Amino acid sequence: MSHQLLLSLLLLAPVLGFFINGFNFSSTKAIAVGTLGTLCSFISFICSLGLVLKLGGLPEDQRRLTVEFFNWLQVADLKIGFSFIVDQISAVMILIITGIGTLIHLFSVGYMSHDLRPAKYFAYLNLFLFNMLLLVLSDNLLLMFVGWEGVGLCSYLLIGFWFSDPAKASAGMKAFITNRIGDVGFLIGMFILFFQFGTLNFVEILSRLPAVAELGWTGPITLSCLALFIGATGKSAQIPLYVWLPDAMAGPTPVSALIHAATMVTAGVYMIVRLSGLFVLAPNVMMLIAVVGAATALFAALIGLTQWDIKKVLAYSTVSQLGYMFLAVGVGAFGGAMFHLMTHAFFKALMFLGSGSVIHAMHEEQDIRKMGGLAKKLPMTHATFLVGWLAIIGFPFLSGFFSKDEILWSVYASPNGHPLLWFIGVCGAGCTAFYMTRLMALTFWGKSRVPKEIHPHESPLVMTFPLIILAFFALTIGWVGVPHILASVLPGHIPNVFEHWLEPVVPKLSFIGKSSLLEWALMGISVSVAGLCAWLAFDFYIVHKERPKSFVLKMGKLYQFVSHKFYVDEFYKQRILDPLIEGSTALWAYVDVNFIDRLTYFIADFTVSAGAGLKSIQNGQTQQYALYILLGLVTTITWILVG
Amino acid sequence: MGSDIFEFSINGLKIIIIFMMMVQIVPLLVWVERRGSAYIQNRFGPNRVGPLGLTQLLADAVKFLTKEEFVPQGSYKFFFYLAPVVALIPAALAFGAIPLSIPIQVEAFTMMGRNWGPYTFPFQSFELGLGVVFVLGASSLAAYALLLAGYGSNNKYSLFGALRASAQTISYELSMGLSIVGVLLVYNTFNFTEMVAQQSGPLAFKFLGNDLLISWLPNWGIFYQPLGAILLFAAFFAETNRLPFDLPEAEGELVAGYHTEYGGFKMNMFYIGEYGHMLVASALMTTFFFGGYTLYPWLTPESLNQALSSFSPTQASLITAFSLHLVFLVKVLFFLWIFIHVRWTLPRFRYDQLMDLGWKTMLPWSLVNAIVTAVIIVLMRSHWS
Amino acid sequence: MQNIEAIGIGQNHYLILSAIIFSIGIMGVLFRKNIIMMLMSLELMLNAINLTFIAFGYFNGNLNGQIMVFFVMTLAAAEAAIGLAIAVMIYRKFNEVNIRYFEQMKG
Amino acid sequence: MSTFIISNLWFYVLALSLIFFAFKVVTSANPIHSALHLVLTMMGVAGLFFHLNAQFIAGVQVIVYAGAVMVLFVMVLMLFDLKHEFNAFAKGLVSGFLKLMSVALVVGYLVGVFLESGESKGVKASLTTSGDQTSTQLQVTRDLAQLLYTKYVLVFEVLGVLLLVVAIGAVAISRIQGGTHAKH
Repeated sequence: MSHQLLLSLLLLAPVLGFFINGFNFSSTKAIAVGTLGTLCSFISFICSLGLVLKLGGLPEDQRRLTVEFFNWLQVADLKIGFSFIVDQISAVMILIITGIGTLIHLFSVGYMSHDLRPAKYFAYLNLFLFNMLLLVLSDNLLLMFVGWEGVGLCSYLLIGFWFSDPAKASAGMKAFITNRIGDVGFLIGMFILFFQFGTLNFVEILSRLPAVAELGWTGPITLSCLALFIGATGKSAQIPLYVWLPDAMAGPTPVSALIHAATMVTAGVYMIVRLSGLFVLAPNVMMLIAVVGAATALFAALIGLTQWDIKKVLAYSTVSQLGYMFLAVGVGAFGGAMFHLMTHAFFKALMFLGSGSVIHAMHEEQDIRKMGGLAKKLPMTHATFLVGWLAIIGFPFLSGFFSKDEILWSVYASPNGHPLLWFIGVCGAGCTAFYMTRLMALTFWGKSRVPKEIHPHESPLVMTFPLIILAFFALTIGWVGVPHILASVLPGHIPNVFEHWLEPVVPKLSFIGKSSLLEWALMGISVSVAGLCAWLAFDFYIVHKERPKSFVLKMGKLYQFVSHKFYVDEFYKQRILDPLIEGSTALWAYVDVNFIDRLTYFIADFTVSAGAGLKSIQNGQTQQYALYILLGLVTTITWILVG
Repeated sequence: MGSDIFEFSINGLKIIIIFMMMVQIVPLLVWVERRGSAYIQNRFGPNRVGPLGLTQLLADAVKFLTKEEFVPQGSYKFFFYLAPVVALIPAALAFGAIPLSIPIQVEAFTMMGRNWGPYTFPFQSFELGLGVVFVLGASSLAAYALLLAGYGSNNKYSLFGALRASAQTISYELSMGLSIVGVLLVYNTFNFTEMVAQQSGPLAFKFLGNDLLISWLPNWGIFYQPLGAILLFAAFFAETNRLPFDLPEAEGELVAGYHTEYGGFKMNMFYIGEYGHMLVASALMTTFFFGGYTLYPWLTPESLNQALSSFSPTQASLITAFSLHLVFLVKVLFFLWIFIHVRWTLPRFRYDQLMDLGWKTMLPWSLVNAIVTAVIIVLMRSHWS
Repeated sequence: MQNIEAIGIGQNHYLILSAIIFSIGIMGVLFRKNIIMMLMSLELMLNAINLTFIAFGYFNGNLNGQIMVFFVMTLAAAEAAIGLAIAVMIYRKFNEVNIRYFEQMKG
Repeated sequence: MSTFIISNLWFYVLALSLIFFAFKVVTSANPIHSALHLVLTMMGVAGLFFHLNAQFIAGVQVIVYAGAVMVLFVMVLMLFDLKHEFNAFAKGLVSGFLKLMSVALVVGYLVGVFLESGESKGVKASLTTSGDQTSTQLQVTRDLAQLLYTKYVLVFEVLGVLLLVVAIGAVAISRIQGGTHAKH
């Protein structure tokens, strides 16, 4: 099977799924529709596997499969082709997308079984898959932007899936608009790049890059990177534009799992990694990215401590993990960021689906204060959730440990890293450990606070099977990218396959002059901090239940401040939205009413009066006509004689 | 009008004489009419005043002159007085254009110490190249007299009479014009004298290539245009509002038509106008169809010249002119008698019959006549000439 | 009446005369309110035009002028007929023959 | 010499009377008066034609114009019994002045153009052969007929059709029983 055919099939399957489901929107047979959706996503998974294997077969330096379908746009020297590229980075991404996508499709067959419009749900899901693949596989920025927008659209459609509930609908709107704001940045970045390099094709841009890095803030590369980064923050929910992600939990849980944990939010990171050659030449922007990433990580983790909704907690944890990825990218550890992206995708999707099955069991109840002691009632979900929990807090030898530790070490050690950033990272890791243990304790362990009328039951196999697979990967995926320091210690030299895989495409970080002893020390510190916080949370919520209350009293206003998400939403509303609205109403009241309306009224009145004036000419009096003829004659003659 | 004083004066005298001739004929015609109608209706007619009532004419003239000058109340005086005059003018003009006889040749002679060059005096008021057109023009003006009289006398009957009369004259003018076209085609000229000249010889014409000569028949127009003659004659009746067509002044319905309010001398002028038209009509008939002032076998200009060779040329031409004039007069009187005769024998047309006759029979027939004559002439001239 | 050369009377005399009559005709059309009066002044204008045609024909020595007069006359007769028919209609409807009733015919 | 004076006199008399009658046509309040004045103008014009060696046209003018068209006018006028019109002239000072001004301008231009276009062509028209007057008229008429039926025969036919159409049209118009309160 040639790679062109594979790739076209890869893209075609979700589109077909979307059209077929799309045409019978109103059908309620969840099983039939669900299986169709999952089948399509599975086909694209197989194709991506085939592609990756074919890619693997190629020699080291030519690992790139390009497919040119047709020439989409040709204006002057702007030449945009509907063409795709499969290389190391996009291979990783399509594996994650289609793999996890298929599992989530399978899970949502069960989850959406008694929903009114499953066909619509699966159609949107398939469309999302198609757009994500488009984003990831495109060989130029414009086609990526098309995917970028498509993904935004699908996230809006899926968040607001139950649009009858106004809150959910407005959440969808909020997500879409914040994304759009980010996309403006992305667009401006594209314009600057085109202006500078005359092309939007990745390969061509990277080939035309100047050798020396650009200092200062006004250079074209710096500006374009800055704009692209703003687009990334919009899409991947970083500090200024993260507000939409927590509210996006209004959508069905598998959606949150797929879109708001595994794939869409990572688009920003993927874009930066794809243009890593460009970003490296703008150190200031790299520094900015690192700072923003670290800040987001800590900030979201702090908010996560105070959340009572299970999905909100996971949402904030996603934001903070993304912060870590941006931190890694900021300091130049592109490989580490990609590795953490992959591991995070697995265990975060696992935990979201777990929370999905918990909610499913608890009949749509999401408040963890009303849960507790579910371990016995949902043994399978509890087991898989346990694995996810261990992975995320960085329990040694699990996937989370490897990737997070890699990032923390590179933050400390890399030339443009900084010990302060490392310290923030460690604090973030500590908070993560605390709120994840708090979540585990409140939902699964401890005394059951489940209200009488709800008696939770284990979800069916179709939902637990994906959980098991994800749990398996959460456990094992870490070994793909074993850091060097550990590899040397452990028996049998295990090569860092992931790094080696990405090596030709991503700029290399050099940790020269940093002793391995230092690395061991840092590793030790981060693990101990995580363990301490986990025990603390265990103690708070299981052993001494009254502790949290007293702690909250002590904290008082600070706790209120944090639990209300640092009043960011309110701040945006007062400082940005309201002035905007007032300004426009003022503009309408003053300018529109006074000037523009009056102008149009004037024109209308003028024509009417002119018409009335001219009307007298055609009043049927023949003698006047005769007079006009004569006058015409006379004027022409005088004109001729005089002229 | 002549180049010197003699010719000028002779011409002026001639115009007056001819006009007076026309005016004088009217009382004669009136008398003939009254006597004739009486004879037809087996009664005596005017015989009290003078032998056979001849001086009745004088009596009438005196009556007309002494009648009261009556002008109806509320009428338009100017139109009222203008109408009779306008009635008279067209007849006089038309009659003046018709040649009454051959022109008189006068050799050069000396008188009062100057010798006057030779003259030729045409035997009519004025010699016109396009005689026919002039006559038609003049007769078409007759309609105004009727209208003015009818409108001027502020009387409904007269207005209706006037409208009917003018409608009638206009519609019959059409067929009259067209039948005259037939005549013009035959003679190929507008000039009366040429027409008469063409009719002076024996009946001779080319027919399908061979020349036919009927010596005992004069070359009159009637033989070429029989249908034209009939149509023209009928049209003339209508033009002059003579009996079969005198609906406008039908006593029964419209009292006296447009000249109800007229009396006295104005009425007399209307009579002159009417009889003038009759005179013009009959003169035209004779000129077009009956050889005008020539009488082929006996009284032709050549034969007379031989007979009068003994006289001096001027006297000879004078005598021939007058004798031919007599011939012309006899013919005209014959037609006048027919007019009068028809008046007292035929009943009057109803107005719609009148109009139908005019538009639906006379007009088509005169068209046919004109077209047929044209076709024959083209055939004769082109094929065999 | 000999048609010897009309020394005194040139073409301009006729043209000026017809111009005057023509303008009188226009005045008639413009000033008179009675439809038939307008038709008459129109006839007056046409007569002036005929005069110019004949004058040009005579002084340029060809007969085209007279031919044109023929056509103008037929046209004038036709136009008068229709004009009078309309005037009769107007009179029958409004009992008055005035140009302002022409407005009724619009739209 | 006499004819010379007469022909000039003839022209001036006719011209002046023409202008006078034309003026009377426009200004007389009673329509019938103006109609009759128009007849007189037409006769005057016919006289001028006569002088311009277009005798046949003069005859036709009298027959057609004076004899038929004007009779039609007079008949219609009499039918309507239009008496003295009181407001015969369109009122309105400004439009009146505008009309007068424009007419005066037109006349001014025309006369100016005529006078400017070189001396009055007194040249003897080729038509007038010296022969006696009658033959020339006949000759003119024959040439006229010749021209009419060869060069302008199409126009002649078209005019025939036009007259037919007009006749039908006039009858059709006058027979319309329509109108808002038509009874049918």
